[in-house]
Amino acid sequence: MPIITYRDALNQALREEMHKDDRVFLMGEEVGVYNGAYKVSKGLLEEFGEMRVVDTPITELGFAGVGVGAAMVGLRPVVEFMTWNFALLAIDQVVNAAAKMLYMSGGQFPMPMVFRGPNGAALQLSAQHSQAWESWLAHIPGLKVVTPGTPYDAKGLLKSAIRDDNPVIVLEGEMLYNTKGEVPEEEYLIPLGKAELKREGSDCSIITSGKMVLVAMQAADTLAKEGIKIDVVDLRTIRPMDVEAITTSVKKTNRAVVLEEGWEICGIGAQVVDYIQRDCFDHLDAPVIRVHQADVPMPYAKMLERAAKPDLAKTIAAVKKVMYLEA
Amino acid sequence: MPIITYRDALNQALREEMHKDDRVFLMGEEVGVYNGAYKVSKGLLEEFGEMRVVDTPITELGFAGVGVGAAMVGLRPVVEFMTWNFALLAIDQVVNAAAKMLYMSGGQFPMPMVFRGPNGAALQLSAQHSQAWESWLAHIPGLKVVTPGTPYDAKGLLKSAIRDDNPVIVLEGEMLYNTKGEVPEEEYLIPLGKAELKREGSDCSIITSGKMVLVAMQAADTLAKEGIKIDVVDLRTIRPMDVEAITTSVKKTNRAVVLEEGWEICGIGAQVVDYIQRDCFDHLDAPVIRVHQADVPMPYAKMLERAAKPDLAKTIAAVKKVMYLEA
Amino acid sequence: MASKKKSDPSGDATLHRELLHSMILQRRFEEKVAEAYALGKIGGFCHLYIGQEAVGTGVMSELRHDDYVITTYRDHGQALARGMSARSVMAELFGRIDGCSRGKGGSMHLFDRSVGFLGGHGIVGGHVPIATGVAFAIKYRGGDQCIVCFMGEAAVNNGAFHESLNMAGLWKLPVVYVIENNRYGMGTAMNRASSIAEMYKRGETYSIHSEEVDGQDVFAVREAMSAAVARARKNYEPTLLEIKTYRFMGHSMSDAVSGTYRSKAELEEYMKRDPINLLKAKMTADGTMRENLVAEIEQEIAATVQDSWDYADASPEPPIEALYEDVLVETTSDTTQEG
Amino acid sequence: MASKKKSDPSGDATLHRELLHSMILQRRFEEKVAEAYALGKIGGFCHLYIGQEAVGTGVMSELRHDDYVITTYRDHGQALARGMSARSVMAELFGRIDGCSRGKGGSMHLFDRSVGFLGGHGIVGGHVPIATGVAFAIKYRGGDQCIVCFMGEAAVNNGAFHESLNMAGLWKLPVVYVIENNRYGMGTAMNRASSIAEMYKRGETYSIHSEEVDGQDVFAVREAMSAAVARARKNYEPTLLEIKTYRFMGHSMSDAVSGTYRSKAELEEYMKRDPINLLKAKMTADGTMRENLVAEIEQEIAATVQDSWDYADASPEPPIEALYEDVLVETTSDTTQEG
Ligand SMILES: Cc1ncc(C[n+]2csc(CCOP(=O)(O)OP(=O)(O)O)c2C)c(N)n1
Ligand SMILES: Cc1ncc(C[n+]2csc(CCOP(=O)(O)OP(=O)(O)O)c2C)c(N)n1
Ligand SMILES: [Mg+2]
Ligand SMILES: [Mg+2]
Repeated sequence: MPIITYRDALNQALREEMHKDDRVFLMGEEVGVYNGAYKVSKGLLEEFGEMRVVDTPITELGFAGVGVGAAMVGLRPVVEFMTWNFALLAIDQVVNAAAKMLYMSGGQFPMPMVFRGPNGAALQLSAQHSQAWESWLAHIPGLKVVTPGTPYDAKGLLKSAIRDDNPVIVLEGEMLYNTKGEVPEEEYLIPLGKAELKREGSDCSIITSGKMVLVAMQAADTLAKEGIKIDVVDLRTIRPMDVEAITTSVKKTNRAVVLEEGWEICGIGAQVVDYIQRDCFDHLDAPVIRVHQADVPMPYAKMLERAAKPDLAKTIAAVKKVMYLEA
Repeated sequence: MPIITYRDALNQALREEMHKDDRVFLMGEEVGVYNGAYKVSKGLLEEFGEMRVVDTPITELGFAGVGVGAAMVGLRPVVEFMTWNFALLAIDQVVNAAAKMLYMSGGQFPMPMVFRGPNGAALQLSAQHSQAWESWLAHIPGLKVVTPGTPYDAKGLLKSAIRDDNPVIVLEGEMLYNTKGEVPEEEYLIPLGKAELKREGSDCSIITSGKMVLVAMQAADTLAKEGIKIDVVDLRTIRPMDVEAITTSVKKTNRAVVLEEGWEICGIGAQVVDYIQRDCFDHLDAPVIRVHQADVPMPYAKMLERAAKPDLAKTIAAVKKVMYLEA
Repeated sequence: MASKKKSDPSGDATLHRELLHSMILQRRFEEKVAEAYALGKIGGFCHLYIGQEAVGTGVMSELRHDDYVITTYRDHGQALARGMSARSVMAELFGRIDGCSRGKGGSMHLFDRSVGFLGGHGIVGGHVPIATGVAFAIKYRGGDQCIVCFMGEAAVNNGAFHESLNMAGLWKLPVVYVIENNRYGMGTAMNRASSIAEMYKRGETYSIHSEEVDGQDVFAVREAMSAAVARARKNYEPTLLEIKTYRFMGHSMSDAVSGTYRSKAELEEYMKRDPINLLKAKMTADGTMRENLVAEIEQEIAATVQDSWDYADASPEPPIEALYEDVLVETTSDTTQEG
Repeated sequence: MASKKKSDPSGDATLHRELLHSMILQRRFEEKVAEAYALGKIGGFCHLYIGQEAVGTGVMSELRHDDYVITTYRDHGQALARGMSARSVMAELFGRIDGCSRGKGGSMHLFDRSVGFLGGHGIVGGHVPIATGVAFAIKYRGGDQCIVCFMGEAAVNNGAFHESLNMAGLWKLPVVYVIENNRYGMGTAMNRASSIAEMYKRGETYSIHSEEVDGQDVFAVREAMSAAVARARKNYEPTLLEIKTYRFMGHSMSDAVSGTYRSKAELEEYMKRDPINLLKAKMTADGTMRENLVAEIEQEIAATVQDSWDYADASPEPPIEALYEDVLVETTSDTTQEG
């Protein structure tokens, strides 16, 4: 099977869906002439022309709304935010327009559109450029939210997102774009709303998604050497969340660590904890432990940034703690 | 002690703080000539003049930023959002500017300012005008967030918020403005970050805040008639959260219901559940139950809206369920 | 309402009757709405259009069936002028299942796909980018429709307006931005919110054809719209119309008609140019006003409006299951083929 | 740098030397920054100002110590021109505790309260309302300072710009908005993002005095700024200056200098008007250029820049406890009295 980057997997998904359906178009800052700030849209302008690969002014609120309008009358826009940090400027369109149009109109206007772009921290980009918005977006009824962690998932989830008739948020990772993995040549889709058990184990569950899947897999590898077997549940979609996959795993392992990139308070992990305590109350051998970003704006200095981020060491420590082992 | 409305309590807080400190000013849509969309600022323009009670254009992003700038050079703005629904347009200024300025500048620029206004649903205002943003705001390090539920708390918390040198979010309630309660004539402050045990009981804790405090108190009254004694923990401040008050209560009652106005996924309740399971793991006699808005945009039709909102009946049912009693 | 050639003398009488009917329908319908609101049959926010009817009627009279319309929360009059049934609008206001938005939208969120009425939106400025996106889609498909985007003058200060007009001017999109300048945004007079008096001038800095129009004169509105629509259809060119009008009622049902922010005298002055009266006078002057015409129209409309009330009142509330419907659809592009 | 009367002939030589020093310092400092970046001493995004130095220098040369400056992520040059020490800026870029923002801000977030430098902001358009608020505060207190708000030409399309200028024009606030029009927003040429070519015209629709300025000529910048500052101080009047310039480097360190979105030929054409060379030529022509002056300045600056590197390199990383500092302050208005 070909091994390609996460970036190329996304590029393939866009290209294939644009070929398949001429209602699909891509818009955002630098997506055309520049081939994308992170080169995800490389070659698409050349292939599909200016009407379908649209460079926009730096007006997130405006062009997100342009996407909403186009979707209202049946096009299938893919709106790229250069990063999700800038999407705060457009969040009114995402939340008050895209997520509510179907409901407010009594079912008349579906929103077949995608909002996508890199989410969370890269390296030393400091406070305004290093934020993970999973939990904000998952909070909103009317949206679907996916967080691919591998090239395979990136392609399969983005393709499903583009075909879905609802507004789907795709949270990518700047630090993931260069990561590589197997992606088949034949077409495939990954269903929205389903988690994947990325690794089987019986001692402890790590529930995670997006960029943190890699960290969870590394932790599982490392712990395996000590004989600790980890069940890694990759949520893949965080809204709607696959609660059954979570509880099935935890009922098996009786212990859970929830690993997420963003801040703690009202994070995705808090919701996962709630699902676990509701459904696995009598199965838990220890309180669930969460691993997440430190509760501070992201600092620039290298060591501080490292200290702020969830990582392998913190994940391993959490697993050991939840298993009542010495660190 | 005088009995006044929540609205008048806020008005008194503003008036007193503006008298005390001439760096304090109020800005927002309709706060001046119109006396406030909900009349919270009644009489203030007349008393303090146009420079200190500033009517703005309908440009939430812009005037929130004006507040940030004024705070940067030492004024103490109180920025009113006509409702928090409209604050989505300004959220970049709240999150990327106000909450991060101190950190990004290495401690040089504190943000002594308040963002306030009504939050959550009123009656039949439908999807775009009926949203509760507690959990979004509590997610953000660099902010403090308060949710007064009574006139007494409204005055004491707003006064403390205005004096605080950090950006403080004050979430009021359109449905609360007319509610009445005792407010002393002599000056008082309520410390930020401290919950209040609004009622003592030993059978079950209800952990709540803001508009839902009234519902919790009614539930406690109703249940008292059946001999069920409820501990009502009013968080008052939801960031930073008074975790000790929560766990103290739950360790006493061994059962908890978390009641909030907003949506379920990654809501305040999820975070409270996490605190409880961490610290009260061995004290819980049943999984914590949450009461919240239905996971849908708010509908207009009267009965649907009623069905969507958390209320007395749902709260009582939750308490009975957590106590394993027949409903 | 079909567009008529203004130079066709035999058509004039029919056209003028239609215009008058449209405007009186809006007026009487909303008077009934006020009654229903007072009785608690309608809840939430409710913004009347009374005084501005010539704008809605004039604008719609120049559109084709396959064009699109999008507007603010002040949407009843425009919905009717666009041809939505009084029944479906009233039922929506009553929060009933037969409402145009199945009772889920209410006064601020009227929608009707069958006539290209893309809502009723509640966030000031929020629908302006959306309109721009609809125009983008029209051009994308090579169509010759246009979209009209109504907004209040206060929305012109908002960032969404500016970002939208820049894109419309840059990409040449078939959109007509209609500013209904009724001089107040809630309780704030325009000159207390805008740094310039002539709002339409802003359009020029986006390379958009921009002009001022008398909004109490339905013919002036039609004339400006006719040119705007032609620009959109022929060359995908956007237009900005600042249409001067006045609202005769409070901002919403909870706002006094005059007092705090505008005087009774000012209101009375503006009411002298009631658009319905101006049209009647024009028709009398040019001979298109038949005897009994007004009485006939009023009678017809009284029946329509009463019927809409009865219909709405008889329509059931949405069933409780509806709460969870319309949050998401189950379909994908593979299961549907709508284009 | 103090403002000098332009008509004072004896002062000219001193002034010109200061201007030249300021511009060369920026240039050499940033050349060193590029070196440090390549060595991994600096991380994250890093946007150079090379080619635009006459704007920063010209603008700052007209300000008083108690005025304020706020800008974008492209802030090194302006920070130095405003008088921040090369040491504190370099240490910040290195992410060290002695950096102007204690190592927490980095390249995009330089702050220095002591010279009224209000940052380095990373959200395009985001600091424009903030500048407007500082101007509001100045007027609130009855002061006669002003604030300068630098932004790129791409920010002019953003809603935050529009909302800000409307308030500044409406309320009459002492702010000078400086658009540094370097013709590109990242890889997007201005004419592909803006519906008008003359950006400054937008200011006029907010009743703001607006003009175009040659940004490669430090004297032209000074002249326009001088008038703008006077308007602000005397009448609380805002000004919009569209200063035409060009960046000689890529958008940020990861962007090629030319190729994708602009040609080498275009770049070379613009580099003929290097602002430093233009100033040198002017000084030679008017006799303010002493022999050896440039060599003297270059030597002085080489030492300053090397010193800043050494200082930064020696400064420790912030201790781990710093992670949780500066999230909130412990003080309240009752415990502090800063006004
Ligand atoms: C973003 C936003 N801010 C504030 C409001 C509250 N609000 C509703 S209508 C209105 C006034 C709008 O005035 P204008 O645009 O002139 O329209 P008009 O009501 O006069 O038709 C305000 C402030 C809102 N709905 N959305
Ligand atoms: C709101 C927002 N959107 C996108 C970006 C990414 N970005 C950073 S700089 C830039 C280009 C800005 O161009 P311009 O305003 O002309 O300033 P210049 O870089 O030329 O100085 C972009 C798109 C951002 N930082 N903020
Ligand atoms: Mg108006
Ligand atoms: Mg530029």
